[in-house]
Amino acid sequence: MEVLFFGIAKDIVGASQMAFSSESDTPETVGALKKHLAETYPEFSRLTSMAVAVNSEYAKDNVPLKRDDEVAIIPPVSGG
Amino acid sequence: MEVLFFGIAKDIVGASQMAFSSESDTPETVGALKKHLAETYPEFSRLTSMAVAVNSEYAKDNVPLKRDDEVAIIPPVSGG
Amino acid sequence: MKKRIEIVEHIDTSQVYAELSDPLSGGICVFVGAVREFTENEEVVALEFETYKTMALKEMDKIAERALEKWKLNKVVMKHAIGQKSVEEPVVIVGASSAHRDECFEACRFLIDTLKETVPIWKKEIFKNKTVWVSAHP
Amino acid sequence: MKKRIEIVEHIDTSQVYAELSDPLSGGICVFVGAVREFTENEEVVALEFETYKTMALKEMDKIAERALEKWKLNKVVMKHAIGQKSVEEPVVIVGASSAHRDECFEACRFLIDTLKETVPIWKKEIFKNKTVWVSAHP
Repeated sequence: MEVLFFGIAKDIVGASQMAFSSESDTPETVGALKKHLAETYPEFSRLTSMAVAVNSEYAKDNVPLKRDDEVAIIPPVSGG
Repeated sequence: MEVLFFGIAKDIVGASQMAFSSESDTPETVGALKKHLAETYPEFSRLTSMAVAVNSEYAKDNVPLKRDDEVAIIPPVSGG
Repeated sequence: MKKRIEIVEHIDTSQVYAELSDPLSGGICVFVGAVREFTENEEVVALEFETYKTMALKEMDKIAERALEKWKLNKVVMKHAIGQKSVEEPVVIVGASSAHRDECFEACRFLIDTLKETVPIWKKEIFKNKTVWVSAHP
Repeated sequence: MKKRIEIVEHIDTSQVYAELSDPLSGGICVFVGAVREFTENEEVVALEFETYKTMALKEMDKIAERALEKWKLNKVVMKHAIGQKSVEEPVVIVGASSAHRDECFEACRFLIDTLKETVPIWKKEIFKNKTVWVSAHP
């Protein structure tokens, strides 16, 4: 599973993407992925908000993650 | 005193301007001019509204008219 | 120049952003009025606009001044076309620029609404078989 | 084409009227967002925009669809620029055309307000001595 990072999320992680290659590594849900990231990078908890997109659609915490999903971390948007 | 006619007012009068040359002919106020026009051209009373401008400013009925004023008949505006 | 007020033969919509742009403006709102093909299901061939130009420019200037008093604006544009205009041709363009978007949206709406109420410009609708001075009769 | 949704390098404001114009539209309302020189009294050198393009286009399309459902619109345009933009450069343009002006004003406001809430685009303010991701922190 590939996870993309944008904006300040990219700065926090220090990379624009991250791969969970084995089935066992991959978080099972959006919520689990968020928890994993917040534990690994405490800076995430300081953000105003953090959303997750699965296959380029906003996804709630209970959405399951599959190995071939494209997942993206969406820090507070600020277009316009 | 010169009176300008625009839009439908021009069609009603059949001219784009009219001159009151002698002091005695000239209506004394905006209200008197309106009355004079309504009597001469009954079509004016069928309009939605009719305003008068004196020296290119909207003028109420009690505004006096002077010989060198530029007066305009303003039928319902419909710009835009 | 804060205000640009004009009565013109043709409206050039491509200029309006250059005219409203400003280093202190984060938002620019523009309204364009154009000739519509149908009025109450009747096909319009063209519109013909006439104005009392001296007074129209004065009234447009008053509207722009009122907008500049009511809202914090950096620039204001108001232009109206006269003469005969065909379907899709722009007949009026108004706009404002401001630091934030609330102000320019509200001001832009005020500019067009008030222009339609007070500026001495008259519009004749030209249909296939008749012409009508808009709003003249109840 | 009813909708025109784009993520672009540069926004060409001179095209937008041609894109929104329509024989059935009497009103066209356009909002342009541009880079402002100051943010809370601090001088901005430039803004840098980044996007998750696939998703941004999808989200912009959803917003345009919602606008087309809510109001009777003839055309809708939404374009956002990415990359580094200097003071006065346009960064976003949204607009709508409709028979009457109420609809295009309301829709235009909805387009920009909703774009700012949901479209995955991020803006970094570049000041003389620091850079800040806008809205990232409370």
